[in-house]
Amino acid sequence: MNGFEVMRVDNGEVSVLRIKGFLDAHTASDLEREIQRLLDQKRFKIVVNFRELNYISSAGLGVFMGFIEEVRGNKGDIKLTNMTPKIFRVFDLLGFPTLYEIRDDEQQALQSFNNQK
Amino acid sequence: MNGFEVMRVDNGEVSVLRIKGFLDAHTASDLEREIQRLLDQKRFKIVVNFRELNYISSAGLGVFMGFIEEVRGNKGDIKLTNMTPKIFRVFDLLGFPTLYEIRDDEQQALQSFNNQK
Amino acid sequence: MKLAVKNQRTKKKFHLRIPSQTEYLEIIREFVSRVARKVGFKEDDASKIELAVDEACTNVIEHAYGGDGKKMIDIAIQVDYPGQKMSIIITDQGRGFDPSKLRAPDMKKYLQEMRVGGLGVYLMQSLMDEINFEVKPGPKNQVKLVKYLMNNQRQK
Amino acid sequence: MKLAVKNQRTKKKFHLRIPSQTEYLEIIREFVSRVARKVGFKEDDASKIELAVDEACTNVIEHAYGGDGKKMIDIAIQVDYPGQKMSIIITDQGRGFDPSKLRAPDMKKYLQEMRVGGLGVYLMQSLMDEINFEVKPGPKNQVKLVKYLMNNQRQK
Ligand SMILES: Nc1ncnc2c1ncn2[C@@H]1O[C@H](COP(=O)(O)OP(=O)(O)O)[C@@H](O)[C@H]1O
Ligand SMILES: Nc1ncnc2c1ncn2[C@@H]1O[C@H](COP(=O)(O)OP(=O)(O)O)[C@@H](O)[C@H]1O
Repeated sequence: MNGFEVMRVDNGEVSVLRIKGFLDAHTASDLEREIQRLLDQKRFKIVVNFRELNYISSAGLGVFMGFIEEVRGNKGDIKLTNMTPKIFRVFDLLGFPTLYEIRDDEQQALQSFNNQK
Repeated sequence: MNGFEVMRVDNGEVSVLRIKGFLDAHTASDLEREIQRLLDQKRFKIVVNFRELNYISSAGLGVFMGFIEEVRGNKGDIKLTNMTPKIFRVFDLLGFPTLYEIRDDEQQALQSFNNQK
Repeated sequence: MKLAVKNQRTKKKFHLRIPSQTEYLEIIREFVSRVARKVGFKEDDASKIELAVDEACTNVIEHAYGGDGKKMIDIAIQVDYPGQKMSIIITDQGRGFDPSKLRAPDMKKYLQEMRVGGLGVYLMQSLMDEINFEVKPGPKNQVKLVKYLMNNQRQK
Repeated sequence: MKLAVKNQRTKKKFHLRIPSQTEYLEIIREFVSRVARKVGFKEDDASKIELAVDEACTNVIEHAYGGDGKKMIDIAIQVDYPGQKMSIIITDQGRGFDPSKLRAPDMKKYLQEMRVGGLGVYLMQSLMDEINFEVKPGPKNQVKLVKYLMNNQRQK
């Protein structure tokens, strides 16, 4: 109903959040809550799958900025996958690809977490 | 681009118009033109398939009213098929089912034309 | 008709002004049905409101302004929360008409005669809970369409 | 800012007023991107305009009105045909700010510091061809966003 949904799938140490719909100033808090829940459970290895996301504004980008320090401070990371070109452009305009690891799909992101061990 | 499309498929004496998108005061003339073309070619046995139509206003209904007399005066008919419940409701509100033959699918409408011969 | 900027807790207001051209009916419909769904109408009622507003705007484009696309259509929506209703007021400053002469066509007669047109007002009346025409000095012509949120059970 | 009712042949105007609440951003975006596509922008540019307007409206909701959903956002669109441009003026009567202090953040520094927020204005500047802030007596705060129709080749 809200136009935004998060589905969480845990895969060993890594948690995948599949996000869907639009991520704007109205729905950003839904994603925030979901990530906060992961941190509360000491799960710091996070993959966010953008495949079904069709819109993001700076309020959505702000969610990742808000958590990245804490996550990395706990030897975790937030890796982003399956961005459509439209979504990627917004990240790219802001230079975010230098700050976040962006992968083609979940498999690649999971592998990259495993290689780090 | 216009939000409305008509595809014509001739089947013996009967012409089927498959309409798609929305039929309102802006697009009604597109359908009008297509039906006028049939009449110019002396094709009076017409099936209109609504399967991919997702909206109709009274301007769209008016198109059928505008041709039905001429068509029937020439031993033809306009039969309507594959209406979604939403579209059917508009016809029904206006009592159109007493005036037009509404069939489930093209096959039924074609058969009913053939049975008339 | 100007909407006040300040809003009471019990009301929500939306206002759209758009050129009087049929190509924008699509945008009007999308806007109105989205607002209707946002404020709580089910898909089914939202699509009735959408159609009624289309009919009113089509009349403005064709009858009030006679196809002059430089004119504007004015659509004001008010949602009243305790009363649980959505009112849509469509205003034009066009040619005007005598609302007292507007009445539902006799559909049976209508169908027998197979006339073209004259269905818009009948549809608006069938789809909405209330409809009211007003001709104000200005000249301003208004159609007010009202739908109640709570009567999803009712027949109309 | 009032839009005149009469329209010149060379201009098209659209006007939306909607409550200052994030839940309506969706409706604003849909409206603006549909108008943009109708007047001739390609999907790609329409989605840039949509995002820039979202950012401006989000700022009104959060900064100008500080979350007071009883206030209204005012969005006026003008399309100039000989100039082939679309201008969107977003007006609020809220808290106000000093536009001269608004400038693009140094993105490199920004990213190093991993700050939250401050991206909206930078995005608007990157996505549009012109952006202009104005604080008018009233008080009225306006952001004007402009996009040209003919420069689909340009890089921004
Ligand atoms: N906004 C308006 N301005 C002027 N005349 C109007 C307006 N709305 C309705 N009318 C008049 O009411 C009549 C009935 O309208 P309607 O039922 O929608 O049928 P139609 O538009 O097919 O004639 C119109 O023919 C017109 O004379
Ligand atoms: N309409 C407005 N009213 C008041 N302040 C505004 C407005 N628009 C922008 N601002 C100010 O400009 C700043 C920068 O905005 P922006 O780049 O969108 O980042 P953010 O909204 O994340 O702070 C805001 O923090 C706010 O102080």
